[in-house]
Amino acid sequence: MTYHQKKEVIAMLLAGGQGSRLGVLTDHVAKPAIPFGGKYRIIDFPLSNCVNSGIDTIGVLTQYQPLELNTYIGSGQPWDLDRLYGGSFILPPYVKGKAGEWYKGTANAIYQNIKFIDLYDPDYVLILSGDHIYKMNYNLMLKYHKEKKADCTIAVIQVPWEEAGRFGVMNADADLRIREFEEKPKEPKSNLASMGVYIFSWQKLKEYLLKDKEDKDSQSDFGKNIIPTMLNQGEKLYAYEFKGYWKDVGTIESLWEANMDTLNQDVPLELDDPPWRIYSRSSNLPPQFIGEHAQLINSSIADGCFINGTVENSILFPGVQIEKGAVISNSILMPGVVVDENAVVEYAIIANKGKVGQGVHIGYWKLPEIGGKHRNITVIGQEVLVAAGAVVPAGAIVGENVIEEV
Amino acid sequence: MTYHQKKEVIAMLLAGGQGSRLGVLTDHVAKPAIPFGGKYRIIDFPLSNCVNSGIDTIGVLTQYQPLELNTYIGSGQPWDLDRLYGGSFILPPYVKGKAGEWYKGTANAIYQNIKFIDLYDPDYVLILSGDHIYKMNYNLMLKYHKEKKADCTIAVIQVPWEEAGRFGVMNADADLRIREFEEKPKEPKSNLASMGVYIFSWQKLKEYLLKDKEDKDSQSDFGKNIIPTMLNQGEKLYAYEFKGYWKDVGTIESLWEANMDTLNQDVPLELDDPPWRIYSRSSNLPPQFIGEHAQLINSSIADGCFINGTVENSILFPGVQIEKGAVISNSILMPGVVVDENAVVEYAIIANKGKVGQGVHIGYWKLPEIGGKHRNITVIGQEVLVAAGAVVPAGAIVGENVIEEV
Amino acid sequence: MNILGIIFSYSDRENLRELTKRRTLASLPMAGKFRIIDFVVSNFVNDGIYDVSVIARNNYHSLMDHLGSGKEWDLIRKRGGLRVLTPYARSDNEKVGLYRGTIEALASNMHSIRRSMGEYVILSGSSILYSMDFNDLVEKHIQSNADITAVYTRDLNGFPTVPMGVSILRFNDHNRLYDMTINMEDMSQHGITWSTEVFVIRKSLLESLVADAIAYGRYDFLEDILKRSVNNLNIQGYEYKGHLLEFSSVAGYMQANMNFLNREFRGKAFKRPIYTKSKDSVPARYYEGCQVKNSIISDGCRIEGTIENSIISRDVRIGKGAVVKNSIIMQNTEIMKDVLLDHVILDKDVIVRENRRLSGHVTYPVVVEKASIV
Amino acid sequence: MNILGIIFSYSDRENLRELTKRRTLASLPMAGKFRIIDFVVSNFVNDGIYDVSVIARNNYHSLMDHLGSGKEWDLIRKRGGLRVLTPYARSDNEKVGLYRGTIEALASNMHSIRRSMGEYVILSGSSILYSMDFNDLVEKHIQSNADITAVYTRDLNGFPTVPMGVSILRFNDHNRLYDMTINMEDMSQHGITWSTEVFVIRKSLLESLVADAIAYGRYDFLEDILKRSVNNLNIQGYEYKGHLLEFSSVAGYMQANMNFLNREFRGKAFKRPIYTKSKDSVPARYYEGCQVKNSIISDGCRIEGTIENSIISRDVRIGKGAVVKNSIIMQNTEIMKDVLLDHVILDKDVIVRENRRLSGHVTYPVVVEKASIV
Repeated sequence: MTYHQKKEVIAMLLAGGQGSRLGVLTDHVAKPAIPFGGKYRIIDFPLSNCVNSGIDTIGVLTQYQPLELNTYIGSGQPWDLDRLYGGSFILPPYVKGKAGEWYKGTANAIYQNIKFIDLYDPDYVLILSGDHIYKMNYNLMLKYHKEKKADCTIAVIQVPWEEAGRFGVMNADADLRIREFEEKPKEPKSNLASMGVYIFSWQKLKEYLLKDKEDKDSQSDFGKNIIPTMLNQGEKLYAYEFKGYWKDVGTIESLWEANMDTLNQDVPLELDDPPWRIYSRSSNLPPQFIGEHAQLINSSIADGCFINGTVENSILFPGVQIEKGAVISNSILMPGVVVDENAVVEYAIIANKGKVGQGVHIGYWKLPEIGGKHRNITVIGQEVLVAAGAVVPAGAIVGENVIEEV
Repeated sequence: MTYHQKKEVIAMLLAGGQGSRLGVLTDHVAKPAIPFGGKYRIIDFPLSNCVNSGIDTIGVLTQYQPLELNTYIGSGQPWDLDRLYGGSFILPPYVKGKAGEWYKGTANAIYQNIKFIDLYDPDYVLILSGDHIYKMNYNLMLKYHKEKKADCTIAVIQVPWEEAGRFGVMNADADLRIREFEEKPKEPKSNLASMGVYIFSWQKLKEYLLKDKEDKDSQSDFGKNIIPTMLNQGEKLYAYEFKGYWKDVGTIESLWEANMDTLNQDVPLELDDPPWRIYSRSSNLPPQFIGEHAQLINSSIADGCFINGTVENSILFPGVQIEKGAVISNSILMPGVVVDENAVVEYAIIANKGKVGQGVHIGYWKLPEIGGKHRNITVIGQEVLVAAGAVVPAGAIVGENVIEEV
Repeated sequence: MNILGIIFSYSDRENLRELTKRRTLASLPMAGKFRIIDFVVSNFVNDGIYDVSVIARNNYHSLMDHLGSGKEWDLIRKRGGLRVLTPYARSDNEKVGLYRGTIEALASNMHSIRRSMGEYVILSGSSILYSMDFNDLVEKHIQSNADITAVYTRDLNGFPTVPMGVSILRFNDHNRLYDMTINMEDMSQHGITWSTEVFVIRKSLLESLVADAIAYGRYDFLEDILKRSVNNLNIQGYEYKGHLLEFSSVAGYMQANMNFLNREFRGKAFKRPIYTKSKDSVPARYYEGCQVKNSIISDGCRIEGTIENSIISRDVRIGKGAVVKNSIIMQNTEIMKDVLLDHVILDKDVIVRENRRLSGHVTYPVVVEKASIV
Repeated sequence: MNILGIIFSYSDRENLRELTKRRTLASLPMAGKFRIIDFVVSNFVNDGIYDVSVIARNNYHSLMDHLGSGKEWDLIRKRGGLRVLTPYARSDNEKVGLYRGTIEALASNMHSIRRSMGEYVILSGSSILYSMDFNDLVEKHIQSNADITAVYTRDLNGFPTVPMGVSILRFNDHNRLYDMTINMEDMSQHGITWSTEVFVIRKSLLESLVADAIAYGRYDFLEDILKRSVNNLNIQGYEYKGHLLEFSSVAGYMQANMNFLNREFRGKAFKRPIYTKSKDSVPARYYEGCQVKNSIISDGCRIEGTIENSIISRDVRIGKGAVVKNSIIMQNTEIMKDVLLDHVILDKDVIVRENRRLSGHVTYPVVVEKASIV
């Protein structure tokens, strides 16, 4: 005898991407592991959404630099995902028979884990990705999927028409049944963009995954292959409109913006939201200390920081140290960054354990910011040292130690 | 600020091998996940040895069919390896930069995880494999390694001279310093066989791993490359003689033997040994029930079994069901196997959830066993059904459903 | 739906002699490797209720040891999880002991109950075991607009008589409770509906009923809330039709265990997993010459003798020539050579030396106290 | 080396007024997000001692809530781990309350202590905080062939006077204890050696000393074991040279907290991690117009006002125009607009309404009880 626990729905989180548009930020970690919002990482959002939506079984598909992500997720306990049945599972590519196969496309990654999914015999599978910031109740979407008796439901959000061309766009009828799906169309016929959140009826998805595997020309991608094929075959695909904050943080600029959004009370992305908490693994650091010479304006500062300079419109992750006379503005300082005396950091993202020497100027820009546009974001990579006195101009992407002006 | 916890020694467990000599038993699972001894899996032995030796940080290198192994290890809690600092970590191959790299040899697998090891800044690294059954205090070996001021210490065991040629053999001087290492020599000069358990001083190992990476001809294997190179370079390698039960379970015959050894009170492999417990993940099944018609002789039976037939010199894993009139002898029945009425199973290994129909005869052999030799072991693969009335002759390896005599 | 489970780990109507001298009822071993509490808690967990409070009164160390962090019942949770609520002194010169009744027990732990996110509460005792669909129960509770739903069973449900001390519940045609009495005789007639000690109530209502009762110096949930409120509150019945086990006496406890020797009963009882503390025991070992029939054997046992119609817990050793019949043998017991036991309950850590004979009767099993040497 | 840590979560010599009215000493908040027990338990865990028992007496619910399963201190272990030992009634008509002294507390929990694999026991109080190398301590204990090792500090160690109620220990030239007295005056002279309430003893010796003392009706470890045994037992001293914090009074508690505003002190105190219950709070938010100087701020705070020389715990809101100086503000407190607080301790869940002013003195801080509304 054996016990078997069926799950109505399980989630598969695609966390294998490198996120190459994030440059030096993903040199050492996969995109979903990038710190966000002062104490979180990007992956905390889909994980917390799942748990808050009552979905307790999540396969996390990893491939690129998974060490930090795996260690971060660990047993899943911070997200209450350390369960007897279900919980979080890291699913790397593996060798089967004689040879191994890397995950080639999003759909191929799911294909290779059919066996895992079948363990839970789910009716529905929720497909998520690890590069969006949003709070969403997937359970409502599942309800909609069931009501519509859909084969696949795609979460969509209205985007400005001029940006629609950057997304996968749905052309749906009045009932929201999807008639056409265009990946990054030049002339979008709709401004309903795919959020990269799909619910499939599992048996249907499995059928299409198996078919897709036979198609040698397929890139095995949901947006490019699976969904267009399903539409062609007349399957029932519905759009589910999400009305809330949602942001793809796949670029330096959008990552910076989404972080800044957490400081803006007009943006509907409240992190301090007990009924819909975003969980994360805590740092075990003591509380922050604010020194004699600190000046704090509209900023978010985490445990373990030591602040003795000026911090404005900035987000400081755990263990950041700002010495006397230093000025940080409109910047994101990831865990363990040290900024020495009299340094200036403006419009910058400094990755973990970056060191900014005395009197350094990061994000230097001679012209005034005009017309709501800000200077380009400067990025300093993980553990990079910017030596005393150096000047790093706005927009520079610094992956190696700097000893003088870039 | 960040906290960092140095570990004196961490273990790296090579669990990626397919174990192709185990035939159908490894069709669906990696070798270390194969059930052993009534409720364990092979990997329980090195994991429990580590924990009992006070080693609490273990990287488990997986590559082949890791799903079941990963799920089995989970958070590491059954082995008390769910720790804040350290614990158990699954380390699959991954993509770095543009391309991924599979683990090519044992040393290459360690090479690809240098970053992981360096996180713990260990003085020593213990290299283990997942295909041996033994109880060993690695801490004593580490003490020896330190006393000898060795660069590498290799655990060895005396094997019968006639078998020495099947192992990696050490030729050591009186002080046990290794002078020569021969992999499967035709004419062994020693009967000290390598147990596949190494302790390296980490800085030294790292140096040789980096060198080995440069060598295009290397197979990146400890036995074939790293150790011979270190010997050539005059490094200090010592043999550490282990005196206890040790068995490589890489073949059907040796796996069967090692299981049978747990039923033999003359063999020094006591599993019921509280100070040196072998931990495993429990099954959550109710206790076994022994019915009216059961006859039990020298057997080991696990939770969740229902026994109403005869069981002799056999090992029954959790949830096995033996109906009335069935006779099981000298066999290993893995979790969830069902044997119907009046079936006979002799000298067989039946993998998980195998089904043996009414009146089936498995391991059929017309001649009497003579001279201490037993008939060949029959293997029935996972979830294979042997339909009522079928006869499976001794030595058959059955991977697919059988509807009549093989 | 957010549901809080509250389990009373003790019962005022039990007389289990030496068995509950050093442990509370709910931590009594059951069916070999389990304890009573395992069945109750697993029923909640299997129905997706992960917010469970266990109210302990005295003698609760074995219960707390057993439940530990709740890990094995999947009850380490950020929201909800397992709590064992024990009586405690608030100030330096207060003494605590028995609660004066179920209501006082609830009132003393109201600070914790209040904090739960549960909207509904399922109350359960520990002296009657069931296997119930709690989701259906709560759904029916809501549909019927009941203030309280009382679960009952009808007739004898496999028992020779209605167990002593249980509450006889009487419902009118609208399935509404109108009377409640305590059963004090060996009733065996038809048409009786009696309480399984499981109730559903909205948490906010429970809070106010408990506060009221305490204010009036009333302490017993059944007498002082249920019975007094039949006119004011809509107390609906919900019939439980499955198997029941009951153990307010030693004979009843033995009988309850013996039910597990029945294949059909076992099939139902273990249809869903019953969680318990894991022990890292080795599989049971059967040696040459042993004879085992119609018995439950737990892991860690080493058996050389004869066992019939018995329930054997973990890590029990039974020597050559020993015969154990119709008995319950608890954990870590050693039965030496040529011992004969019939209708005996051996508590934990007992040693029975060679050649000893003990025999009781089905109506009065011999009980050997924990850690005794016979 | 197997070591068992035993921590007394309460102290008989404390007078912390409202602060310990509803909680035991060890669960008092400290340094913002921590509680006293966090420092003591973390010292054990950081020294590789994963077998820790906390003895509770009364008012321990907040302590148990805080420690939970021990997960956050890395103390869910198959061997050892964290146990909170509470007094409990064994039989139906027993009442329990205060232990009559440390020895009775140990005796009542001996069943659990005996089961530990620890060979040596480190006993610790909760009213003196230290940061000690326990491995060195036990090594010295073994090397010196001591029966008991008593940890002491010398002179004032940063305090204005030797704290009231601590034990003055007197050692001879061989570092052996020959006398012990309780400090009852404001001593400030040199050459005084006083107890940090940390002791090492072989577990088997502790067991027999406790059993003996109980047999003779003796209840206090210091008076009845230590002092009485100076001739029979080799009680060695071990000098602790690091910083100490002590809190037997409200002023002392305030002073202890204020130490954490010193960068050097903080550096030492947090050289190794101090574990605590994790809370899923958001990072602290500082709004336009806030002024914060020389203060500790915990996560979840929302600050619009002015803070100086203060310790602010988690989830505190400080409104526009409010000024908080030289104060300790505990968790989940709301300080509204234009409030002025100076030398105040606000307990948890307090609300201070607009424009209120409270000010105490460094020798007598104002304490506002938990959940008050000012």
